[in-house]
Formats: sequence, structure tokens, C-alpha cells
Amino acid sequence: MAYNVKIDAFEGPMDLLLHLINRLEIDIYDIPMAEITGQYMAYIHAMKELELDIASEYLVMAATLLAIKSKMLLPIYEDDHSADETEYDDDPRDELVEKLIEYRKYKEAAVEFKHMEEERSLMFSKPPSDLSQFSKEIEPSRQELNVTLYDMLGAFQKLLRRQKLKKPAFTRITRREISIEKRMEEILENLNKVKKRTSFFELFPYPEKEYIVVTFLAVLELMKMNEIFVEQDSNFAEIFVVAKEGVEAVGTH
Amino acid sequence: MELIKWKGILEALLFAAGDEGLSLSQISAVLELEEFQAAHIVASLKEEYDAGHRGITIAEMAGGFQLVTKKEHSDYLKRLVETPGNQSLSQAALETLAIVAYKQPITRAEIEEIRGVKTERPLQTLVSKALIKEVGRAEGSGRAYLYGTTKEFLEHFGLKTIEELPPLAERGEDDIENGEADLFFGNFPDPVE
Amino acid sequence: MELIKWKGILEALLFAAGDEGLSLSQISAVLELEEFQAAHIVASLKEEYDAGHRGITIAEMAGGFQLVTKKEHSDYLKRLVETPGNQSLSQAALETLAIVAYKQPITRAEIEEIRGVKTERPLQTLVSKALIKEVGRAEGSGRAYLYGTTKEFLEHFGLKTIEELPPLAERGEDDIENGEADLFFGNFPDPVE
Repeated sequence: MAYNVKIDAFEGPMDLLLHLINRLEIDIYDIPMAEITGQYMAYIHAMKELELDIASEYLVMAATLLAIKSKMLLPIYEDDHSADETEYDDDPRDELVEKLIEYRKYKEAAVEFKHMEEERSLMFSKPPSDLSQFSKEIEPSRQELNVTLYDMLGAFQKLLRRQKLKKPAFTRITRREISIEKRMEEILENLNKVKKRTSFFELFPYPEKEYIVVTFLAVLELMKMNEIFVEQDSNFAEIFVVAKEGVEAVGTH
Repeated sequence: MELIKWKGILEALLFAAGDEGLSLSQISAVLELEEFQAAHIVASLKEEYDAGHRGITIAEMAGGFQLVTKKEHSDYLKRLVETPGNQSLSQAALETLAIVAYKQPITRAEIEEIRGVKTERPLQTLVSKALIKEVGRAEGSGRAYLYGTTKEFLEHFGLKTIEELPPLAERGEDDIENGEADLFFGNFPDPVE
Repeated sequence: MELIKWKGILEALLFAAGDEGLSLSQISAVLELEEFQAAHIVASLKEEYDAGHRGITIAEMAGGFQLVTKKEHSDYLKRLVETPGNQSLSQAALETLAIVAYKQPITRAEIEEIRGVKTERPLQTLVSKALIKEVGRAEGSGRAYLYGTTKEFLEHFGLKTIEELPPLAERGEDDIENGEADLFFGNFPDPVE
């Protein structure tokens, strides 16, 4: 008998059993144990022959099936005691059936989830706009951070959910408006932080034309205002920039 | 101010918020209106989007409103997409997630009992995708972690609240006919409780 | 198809494109129209935005089109920025934090490449909250700052070491099939080269 065995197609022994019950059109409440056990074992054997790794759960289930099957072969004793026990309590299949029904509910719910997921994926969103032009400087706030690791992971999933669109074929639209004033402040801030002379080239962290031009103008402006000093030890040697001591930021503070 | 102007302002706000979305209380705070008034503006903007041939609409997800493109235009949008967005979950992860969603809070052992297989991997995947999280510890000596769903879960499936989940299928009808069903399964505790 | 439907589709496209915008050639390619036809649709959508009390409009820049909020609503956007959400960190900051946490050390340009939006402000916020810090400079002529997480970051999220972060789901078998991981771990060009 040819079995189209693909172990990956099953989520475990319960899934395999449900598959068999469906395929054989068996009533789940009255499972013919001999038949289902036979079919199940055939699958396990086929897997073995294909040298697939059989998860131990499949073997445990095989043992369970065999145990139920053999129990059902035992003669049924009319019980002369235990009046409080109801007769349908001792169907050896009960526990298995109960589990299968329970599992089936969630398996079906998973199908529903998949459907919801697909529907959701038809809607596209956009990242929050950069609103820094509307906000003041960030004051270091003493506000208690009320975010958890899951908030962070959740935010990251949102980022992933945004489908990445193809880049424009030619130019990428940039709206990076860097003001010379802003760049002057940044430069001063950095120079003050390092407290010693800095290579001129370090002032150009981004290889963008606009950025380089603005930075260059900012440096010229700072030199004119005597806020920074530019040094060069000899012709063609490296140019260094150093902040005038005590200068923190332009105008402000 | 006229409603039409409020709608324009709301559109600008929702646009700027992007997929971070805005809660009703945020909207009413920014507009300096009562929440019921803000809700009215949200509803009429959504109505306008849905009635006309607009490309976007308002979706309510995880307790917030956000602008999204209409589903009917997804074919055009997919032509623009370079990388698919959030990938779909595996069958194992979906099953595990369904169990957590309907039976939360729940331990790993309880999930494995239902699925009949080890469920460590799918749980790990779901945690790292922030779809579920540890919500506490079970009583008893084991003190196993209890899992529950997150806000991201609602976002992932486009749900407003957890109550919006479709009811678990009670395969009742076709089974009751064959009588035995009642005998065996009449008194099962409802797992959604 | 009627113009009004085309406008809806265009709105959806421009919305999803966000700050990156779309060029006329992209628009005409996706709509499968000639460029002059696409230009006509763009113009009439813009006209519609500008005539009505809409919150958004189309801006043309550097050879592309993008949706932007109208200037007249900037007061409300300002208020939006100042109105605290229910979380002390914005979506933008949390996203940025996740990227830094998992991909440190990383430059601002690399983060912006992943997020597709300017990230200066979120970075400042995170630095001011001491969750991330400058940890060095990238190689190359640019010598951009590299960011990494701080001790406070670990403390805040209850982690002993950075390795305790839940692994990103991208290594799970769910994802390999559809290559979503590329968005994050693919070889985007090093901007400091």
C-alpha cells in the first residue's frame, strides 16, 4: 500500500489521527480501534522505511492505541459492584476521543487565525511621521519608563509588518533639511565632548552631498565667529578642529 | 468649528501617527474635545472613506485608530512591494497561539497536553514575535510560566480587543445527532472560560 | 476605469510609500498607464486634496510625489507631539531601540535604512533616557557614530546580559521560507563606505 508520508505535514500524533479519521470517514465518537491502529502503524512503518526521524510522541501514541485496542478485546464483565460507576465510563476510548475533540477545536481555530492573518496582510500602513520639526528640544525627563521588553518586540514586529516598498528607480526622495545652525551646534557639541582636537574629516560622517555642504558652511561660520579654531601643522597635513574653551552652544544656553 | 474641518484635522493627525495609531483619549486631548465628540468625528471620517472611492480607511486595532490602505487595492500595492511584510506563522505556531488565545493564562505543559507534542519552539517563536508573553507563574511547586496574548497579537490579526476573537467552534450540531455525543461530552468544561 | 477609482488607488500607493514617496515612473508602472496619464491622476488627486478640507495633500519633491500633512494643521501636530501617549516611549523610539539592541553596534544611517524614516529624534530620546549610547565610530571616511545599548537598558528590561534577549524570530523555519528576515539581516549597503 502506498502511503504518501510526509511527516512534516502533521503537527504530531493527534494531527495524524485526525487526518486518518477524516480520510477513513470514521465517526470520531465511535472509532474502530483495530482499523485506526492498523492505519496508524502503517504510517509509522512507512516513516521508518523512509528513515525519517519519528518523534517519540508518535511512538507513545502508537502504544496508547495498542493499549486501547487490546482493552476493547477484553471480555466485558458485568459489574456486580460499584453502583455509582456509570456503564459508559469504561469505554477505553473516552480519554483519547476527548483529547482529539479538544485538539480539533484549536486546529480549526488555527485555520481561522490564518485567514485573519491573510486579511490583515491586505492592509498597508505607514511609519509614524517624523514630527521633530514640531517639537522642542528633548529635555532629559525623569518620567518613569513604563515600557516592557514586549513593547519593544511589538514595535519591532510593526516595523516588519510594513511591507518594504521598492526604491524609486532613480533618485531617492530626501527631505533631510539640515540647517547650518543645527549643524553648527552639533559640531560644537561634539568638539566639546572630546575636549581635544578632532580631525576635520570626522566632521563629515555622512557621505551625502547636502550634508557635506552644510557641514562645510557650518565650519566656516564657526571659524568666523571664533567659536572654533582650525589648525594645520604643515601644508597638506591633516587639518584639525578644536573648540574654543568654554563655548558650549551657539547663542543658546 | 464645522465637522468637515475637524475631519481634515483628524486626517492629518492619523496620517502623522502612522501605524502607531491614536487612541480615542489621545485624539480628544489633541482636539480638546470630549471623547464622544472625538468618536463622532472618527466615525464620520471613516464613513467618508468607506463611502467614496478612497484609497485609505480607518481601522481600529488594539485599542487605537490608524489609517490603512483599503484591502481592495492590495493587488496594486503588492506590485510595489520589495520585501513581503510580516510573514505568516507556521501551522505549529498558529495552533499554539490559538490555544493560548482561548485558554490564557496557560502553561506550556497544558498546551503540550492539548497538542500532544512538544511546543517549546513554537512558544519561543511566538514570544520573540511578541504575540504572546509571560503573564505570571502558575501556582504549585512547578511555578511554570503562564502565557497570554499581547497587544501585538491584536495588531497582527487586526482585532480591536480579545473579545473580538471568533467563538471556538463547538462542533455540536453534526455530533449531537448521533446521540452518543451527549453521553460522552455533555459535561465538558468550556475551555474558553 | 474611471478617474475617481484611479485616484483611490493612487492614494493608497502614496500612503503606503510614506516619506520615501513615489516617482512618476513608478506610479505609471504600477498602474500600468502611460506617464502622462499617471501625471493627470496625480494632478487631479492633488486638486481634490487642496480644494476640500482635507488633512493631507501631495507634495512634489526631487522628482517624486509624497503625501504630507497640510501646513495649516501644524498647530495640532505640535499638540500631538506634546500630548503624551500612554507609553513613555513612542513607537519610533521602541523600534529604534529594538534595532540597536539586536544589531549593535550600528550607525544612524543603517537604522534609517531599516526604518525608512529619519531617526535622529528617536535616537536622541533613547540617549537622553540612557537606554543607548555612542559606543564608537564606524570604519571608513565617514566615521559615523555607532550606537549600542547601555547597562540601564539591561536593568530596565530585567536582563543580565544582552544575550538574554529573546532570539529574533527570523531564524525560525517560519521565516526562512519567505525571506522576511532580509529586511533586517540582509546586506543593506553600508552607508559609511
